[in-house]
Amino acid sequence: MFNKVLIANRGEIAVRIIRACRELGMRTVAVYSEADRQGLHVRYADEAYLLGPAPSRESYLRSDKIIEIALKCGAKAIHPGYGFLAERADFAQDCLDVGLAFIGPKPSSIAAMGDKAVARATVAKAGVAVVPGTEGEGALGDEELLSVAPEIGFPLLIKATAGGGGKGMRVVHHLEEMHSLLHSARREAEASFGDGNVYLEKLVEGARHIEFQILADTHGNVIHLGERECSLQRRHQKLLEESPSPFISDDDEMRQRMGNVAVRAAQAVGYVNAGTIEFLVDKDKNFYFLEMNTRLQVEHPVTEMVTGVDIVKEQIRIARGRQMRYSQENINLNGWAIECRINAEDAYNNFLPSTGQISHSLLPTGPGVRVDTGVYPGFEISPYYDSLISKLIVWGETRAEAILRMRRALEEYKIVGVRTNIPFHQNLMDSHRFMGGQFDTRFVEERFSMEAAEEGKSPRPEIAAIIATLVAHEQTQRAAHIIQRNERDTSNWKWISRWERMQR
Amino acid sequence: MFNKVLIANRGEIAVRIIRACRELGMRTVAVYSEADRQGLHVRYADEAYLLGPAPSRESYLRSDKIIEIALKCGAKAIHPGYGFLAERADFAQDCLDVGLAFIGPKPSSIAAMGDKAVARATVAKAGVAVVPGTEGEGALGDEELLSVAPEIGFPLLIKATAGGGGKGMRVVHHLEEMHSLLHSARREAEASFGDGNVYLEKLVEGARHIEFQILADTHGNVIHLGERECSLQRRHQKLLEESPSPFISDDDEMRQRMGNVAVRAAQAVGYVNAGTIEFLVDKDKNFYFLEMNTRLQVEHPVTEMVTGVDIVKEQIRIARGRQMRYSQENINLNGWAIECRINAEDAYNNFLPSTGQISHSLLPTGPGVRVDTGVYPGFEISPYYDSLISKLIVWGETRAEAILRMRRALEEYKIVGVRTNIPFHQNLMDSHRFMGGQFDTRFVEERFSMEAAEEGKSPRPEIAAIIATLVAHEQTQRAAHIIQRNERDTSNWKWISRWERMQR
Amino acid sequence: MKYVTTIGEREYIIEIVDERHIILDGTPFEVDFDSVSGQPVYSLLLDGQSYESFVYSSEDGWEVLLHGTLYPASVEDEREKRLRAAAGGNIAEAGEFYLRAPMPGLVISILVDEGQSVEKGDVLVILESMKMQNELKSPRPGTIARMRVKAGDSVEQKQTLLSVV
Amino acid sequence: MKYVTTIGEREYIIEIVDERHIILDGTPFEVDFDSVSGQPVYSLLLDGQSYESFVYSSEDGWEVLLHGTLYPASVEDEREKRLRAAAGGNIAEAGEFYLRAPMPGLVISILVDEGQSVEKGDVLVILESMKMQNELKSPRPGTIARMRVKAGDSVEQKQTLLSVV
Repeated sequence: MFNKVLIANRGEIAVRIIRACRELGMRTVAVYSEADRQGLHVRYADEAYLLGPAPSRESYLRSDKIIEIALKCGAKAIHPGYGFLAERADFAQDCLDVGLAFIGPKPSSIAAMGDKAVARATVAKAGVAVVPGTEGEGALGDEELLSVAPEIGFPLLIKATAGGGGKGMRVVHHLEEMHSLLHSARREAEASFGDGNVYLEKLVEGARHIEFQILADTHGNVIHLGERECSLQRRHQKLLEESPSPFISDDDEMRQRMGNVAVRAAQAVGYVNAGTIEFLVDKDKNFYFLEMNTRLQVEHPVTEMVTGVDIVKEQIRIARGRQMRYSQENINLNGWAIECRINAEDAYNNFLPSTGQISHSLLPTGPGVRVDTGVYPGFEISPYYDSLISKLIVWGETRAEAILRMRRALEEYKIVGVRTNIPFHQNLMDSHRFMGGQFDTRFVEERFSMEAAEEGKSPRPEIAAIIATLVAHEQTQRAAHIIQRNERDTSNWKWISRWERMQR
Repeated sequence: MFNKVLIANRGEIAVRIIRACRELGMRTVAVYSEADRQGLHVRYADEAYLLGPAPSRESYLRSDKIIEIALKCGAKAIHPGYGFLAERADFAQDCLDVGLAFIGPKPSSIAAMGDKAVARATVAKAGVAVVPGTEGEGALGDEELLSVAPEIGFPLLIKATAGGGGKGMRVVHHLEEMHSLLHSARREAEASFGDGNVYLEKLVEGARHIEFQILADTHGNVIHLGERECSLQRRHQKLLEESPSPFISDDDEMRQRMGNVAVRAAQAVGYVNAGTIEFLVDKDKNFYFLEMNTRLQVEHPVTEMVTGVDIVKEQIRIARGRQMRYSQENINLNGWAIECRINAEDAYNNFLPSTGQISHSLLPTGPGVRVDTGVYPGFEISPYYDSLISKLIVWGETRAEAILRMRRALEEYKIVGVRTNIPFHQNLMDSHRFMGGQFDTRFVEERFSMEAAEEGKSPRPEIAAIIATLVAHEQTQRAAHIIQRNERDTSNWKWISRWERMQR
Repeated sequence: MKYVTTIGEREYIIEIVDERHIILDGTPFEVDFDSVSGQPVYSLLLDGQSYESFVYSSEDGWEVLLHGTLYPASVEDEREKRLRAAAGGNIAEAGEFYLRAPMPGLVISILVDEGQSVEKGDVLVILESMKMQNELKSPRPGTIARMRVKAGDSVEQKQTLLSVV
Repeated sequence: MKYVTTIGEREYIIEIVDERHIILDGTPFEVDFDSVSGQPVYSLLLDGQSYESFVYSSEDGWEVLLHGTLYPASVEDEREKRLRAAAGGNIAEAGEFYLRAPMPGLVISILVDEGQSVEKGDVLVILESMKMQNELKSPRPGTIARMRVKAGDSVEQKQTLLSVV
């Protein structure tokens, strides 16, 4: 049984995994690119080794180098986190071949589920309903895809065969635009996964994206930890997740039915360790298998908050050949959890990525608040990796309490140095459709706008005007070098801090 | 029913209460001294009003001014937090007299329990065992106390009648030293509470300090939320609390027996709202009533973590005349919670208070970690108030998991600008007696030393030597203005940050 | 000192009397205004009401982020205002617009040619950063000039890509 | 550059070869050493082992706080060491000790008089701060000189209270 783990990832998820290992008394090994020398995962790990230059292909995607480091430093297991090498069957196989435990499923399961087309065929055989789309192997050429498209019908989705997280994904409304969209989708897929293959899938409109967390051990036990509501997305990127789903809420019969199907889908590929079955659910509560993510999910914390299960620790126990500590009967969803993905994206400028050094930050704390992050004041947000700064997770006895708690946490959260999407989440928390649980996967893009959201609120332009004026006035005074003497004590340090700013 | 609350406190507890109000949709009013303009409670509240100069007597103890502000701004209730005016019956009465709800017990209960002597007499009448000590009213003169001392027997404790938190408390081993100790105890009590009265109490040696959290509503319901282990103290200041107590652990029969006594003690004074019954427990599991704290406790979060009850929100519901949402049957202790009090005290210099501006801080985050704090980078730790910087609370499925989690959280926690007692807690977490739950109220002072604790560990002096040398080397180079050119990219920002430091 | 501050259509006349007092459109207020830790985060106490906001300086003035709402504001003292009135109209509007890279990235494709006329909102350039493809649009109608980059170039933040006249 | 670094009884010979390499008592190591956010918190990678510590400068050198253990260290380059050897012994030890207030506070009482001789560890002054009474002790035997304060005085951090010769 291993007790030294190499974490083949960066950012918040590397930190999350290091913490789990720490708390299990295991030694941890971080790997990092030249852009991440100051990353928290490097600081928190027992050992850290340089992979190479900043670009992923020269660092976090260098499976050969990662395995070489693991062997050299005596790590006996590798946790891939999510993204990068997490769903690469060949990497998992390479680990096993050199005697390293891979903290994740068998290569065969990754392969089976990793190719979405094969995945759909497999689970369909197991009697699980799937969304209409291209059957057979996923490596169809543009001509084939263009010819089969009308049979599936529009609108439809182009999705990356190796994909996930919306990378290389496109919506097609008419055959005319499909050719150029195929082109850009393949390009993005190539850039993201080094694999430009794509496939087609019917777009179920007004659909919700609801996924089930699966845990399976090597002793044949397979359970689900209930659902996560993931319908709030922008450009197929999840922005907010919650558990339970307000759409299922207390319909336990539906939860168990979907959960059992999810378990069956996992069993269809002899699944082991943690995984997630994604469903599309239409308004009549019909649900279709969408895909299986054969890895830890970004949004796993909401499930941890309501079930009390530490999913990462359970992954490690399973990889060590232990039995799961839970059976289906132990799993109850207690209260309500919501996660907001805090991204370095300018909510007021078309969500353009924002880079730079975080000069100051104030985290929300207190009861029922959890933050998972890999950044801190002084850390540089680089353009090389995704824009996730942190995950803000809250728990409440009810959904209402969770929303109120998230509101105060978002208002408390201060990040200086980069623009973030915190204002987007604040407006979302105030939107009546969100509060009512009335949304589908298109809601954010089609029925939600920052402007409209903000009109709803009682605006305070006069306060903003006063603040802007005071700042401008202060600046003018500084420029004029007016440093008043004999200030009252209370405002002395005010002048001092201005003076400090002048020195910067 | 009120929906605007004035919080008559500062620091982490004011922030804690503001958050609870926020999450209940109530407006919040902060009050602050000239030293606290930048306090988080001022920033987070909807309104904030200046009380006066930094010293407590001119600000947070100005009950008249606080009530005046409440009436002026239309607040309908006052939450006193802990310390300051929290246990002043006259203040509670003044609030009621002008029609303000006091979020706490009735003035009569505060008075009855506030004077420890009366308190002991009251609960003794209710058949609760008390620790031998001075009977009658607590306002005895030095001569009387000196004459009665031998009857109680040595060692004994001098405690402030108006006291709490170890202020004005002294241990007396011989009659000879008692006179001077009385003197200093009265002086400290006077300084802390504006009341120099003290009383005597038998010192039960090898005793544990275990307290029970009480909740009582205006509908006659009184319940307990289980115990907190508070034996780890230094100079009668609690340093670490946990729930459950490892001494009671799974002895549910004892827990219920003590809980029932606690409930009876509270009922003896017609108690309403949140309160705490403190017991001394000897090694044979005999327990004596020590005192009742008629307020919210610093350490309330450990109870919240294991019961799932938000005690502050429940306080507010009770003050609004609602029924408690819990009955005794609903209360179960789930898992294990530990709180470390992070103080601005130099663990390596006799725990001397450390003041200054916090220039940088990195909070521990992730699963099972809660931080309650009122400070942030840029905030000035002043000498005017107590040295509590923050409360670090962790939850684990077991005590072992909680300890491992606290270890990693303490290692992650970085506070720059003041010295803290974090290293003390780190050594405590590593001590075998703590891990084994083998400690009493004298453990920290008599059987624990930083030096001894550190000898136990595998020391890394050579690593420290290398680090010291590299820092000294760097400083020498800076002094010599050696700024090398054509550095490799990876180390450029290293030079930049050095340059920045040079400019400071 | 008297200022005219504009947010949206509305103009506010704000006089700063001293450290502690201002007059907003004729109504006096007590203020306690302070930056937090020397950061562009400001705490305002206005007659006891507590507000906290980010303040960013922007091309045409300031942006105030308050309770999850962004207020673009322009602040002028009376002298400036008279000057601008004299100059007549907003020069920026009439002048040449330079499209600058909002962040470092790779130019995936350029959808316009020099001399081509564009409408407000037309996509000019696709820039890839953080694995996302971002569309850079024209803020106003005009004609494309000074093409400074080509597809495949990697660009620095704020680097000029092209201009619209 | 070669240094002699002392921790407790033990002396370490540490040669800094370049940015990336050092030699500790003859054994070469690869190092990557960096301060975190320009703070006195340092991250050291030593042949891949990751350490993080606070480093404080103290009267007689440095204090390194590593994994909850404090290591007082003195660092000298060889030249300094030779000089000190020549001078003979530690001057600080022999010289006058100034008792300074470790934090702002109120002098509650002074337990010694000028000219009085004290032992190491004797309590000299009681200083109240943060509602706690703190005993300030003598670091070595000697005689009390230069009484600068009296009971009831409030003192600033680092203010000299008295001296021991």
